[in-house]
Amino acid sequence: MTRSVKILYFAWVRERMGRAEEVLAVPDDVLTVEDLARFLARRDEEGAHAFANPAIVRAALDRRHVPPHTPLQTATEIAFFPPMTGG
Amino acid sequence: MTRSVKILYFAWVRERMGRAEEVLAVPDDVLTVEDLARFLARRDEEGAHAFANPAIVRAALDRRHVPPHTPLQTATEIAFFPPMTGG
Amino acid sequence: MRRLSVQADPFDLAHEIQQLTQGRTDIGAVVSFTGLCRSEGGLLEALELEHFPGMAEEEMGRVMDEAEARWPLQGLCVIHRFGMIKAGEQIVLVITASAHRDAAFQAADFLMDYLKTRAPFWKKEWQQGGDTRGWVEAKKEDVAKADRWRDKP
Amino acid sequence: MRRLSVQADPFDLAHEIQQLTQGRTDIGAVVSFTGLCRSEGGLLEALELEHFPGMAEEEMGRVMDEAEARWPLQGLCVIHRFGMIKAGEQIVLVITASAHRDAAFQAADFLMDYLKTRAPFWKKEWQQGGDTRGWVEAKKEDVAKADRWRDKP
Repeated sequence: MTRSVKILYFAWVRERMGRAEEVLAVPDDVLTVEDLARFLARRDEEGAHAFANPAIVRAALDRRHVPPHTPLQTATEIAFFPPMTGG
Repeated sequence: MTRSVKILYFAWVRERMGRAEEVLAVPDDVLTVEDLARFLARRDEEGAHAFANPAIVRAALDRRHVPPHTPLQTATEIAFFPPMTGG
Repeated sequence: MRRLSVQADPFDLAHEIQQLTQGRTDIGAVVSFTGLCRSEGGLLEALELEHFPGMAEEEMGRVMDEAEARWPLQGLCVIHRFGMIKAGEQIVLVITASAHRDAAFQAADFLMDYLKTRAPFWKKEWQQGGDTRGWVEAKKEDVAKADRWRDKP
Repeated sequence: MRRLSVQADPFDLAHEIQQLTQGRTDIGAVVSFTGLCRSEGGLLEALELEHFPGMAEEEMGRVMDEAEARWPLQGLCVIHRFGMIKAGEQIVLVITASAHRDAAFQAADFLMDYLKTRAPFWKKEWQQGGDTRGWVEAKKEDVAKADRWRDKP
């Protein structure tokens, strides 16, 4: 059974992806945040550009910062964005 | 030749001295700030009370903080007061 | 008393301080930090602040929880603006109120360090004339500054 | 821009910040510290602030010189009140403006530490009912805090 997640993009990740959000049917072999980033990087040119340096892209799972190895598990929303520059 | 200095007192030093200021003819053997404090402590009851613990009383010579061993030299105004508690 | 806001409009520092302190006699120290948009010597016309609505408020709330757990605070306020912010205008406000000045100073410093590295906001630079210079890069010093607090009690 | 005042009247933080920042686009950070009179759980009605007129202004000026020599500041303001100050009312204001937040935070912290130990002001405590509890004693911590800055670059 495939599960869907909502993916949000911000700042230059959003610009490179050419979209602010999408709903994705998560492939079976995508278990962690970094699995998903790798999948998106391979999917198309936009993904390749946005995730060219995956070490730089940050992620939040259900609105909480998480490290790349975090399992997606039951999360319903994942966001990808550059290091924050607010304040 | 005796020299006069203006002496100012603040906070509890003022209250114990019973006055805010005075002009004093400096005795010949009073050369430093601590000499003057010792002289005042010996002069009367008020001085004995104000300078009971001379290590606590602070001094300013012509409006600058000075340590006790500072020579009076040509200073025209000396102030005695407790440690500061502003801010 | 605690206030948190993510908003497009400017804020009013005096009003916010009054809200925290009014009618109280247990506050001895109020520290405020206001972050302003610099023109970088006339190069910049404005900063565009993008944020992650929802997460921005939640993350700021978590940072405020942490400040309250570390220092005895009688009040704190964090306001972060988003949208187009012209040079000279306000970006962010932090206010801390405490009985003693050390707690107020340290908590404000901490809140700013943590907001910089954890609150989901991103700055894009706009030049005079309407061209963009792209997104501001995160500074290593900012991460180092935030890390300072990790080993403190 | 630099402002120093020893006054009986209350001050207006918003106005003072505006004076420092108005029309400028080179300031990135403004830190303010406001010191207020605490009632100590209802014990205190007011503090009476005595000062050494003339020396107070001169010494505050010297402390401000030192802050300006240590940090790149675009503006600073120090206001200290004297006279009878009721619980909940303002006593002291420090504002620092700089391109970067570290300089603004550190300079404000420094100014407060130095004012506490060097500016010639003394506090007398007045109770509800009109009796005095005498003069506030200087705290050893305040001297230690001011000494922290001595070995810093």
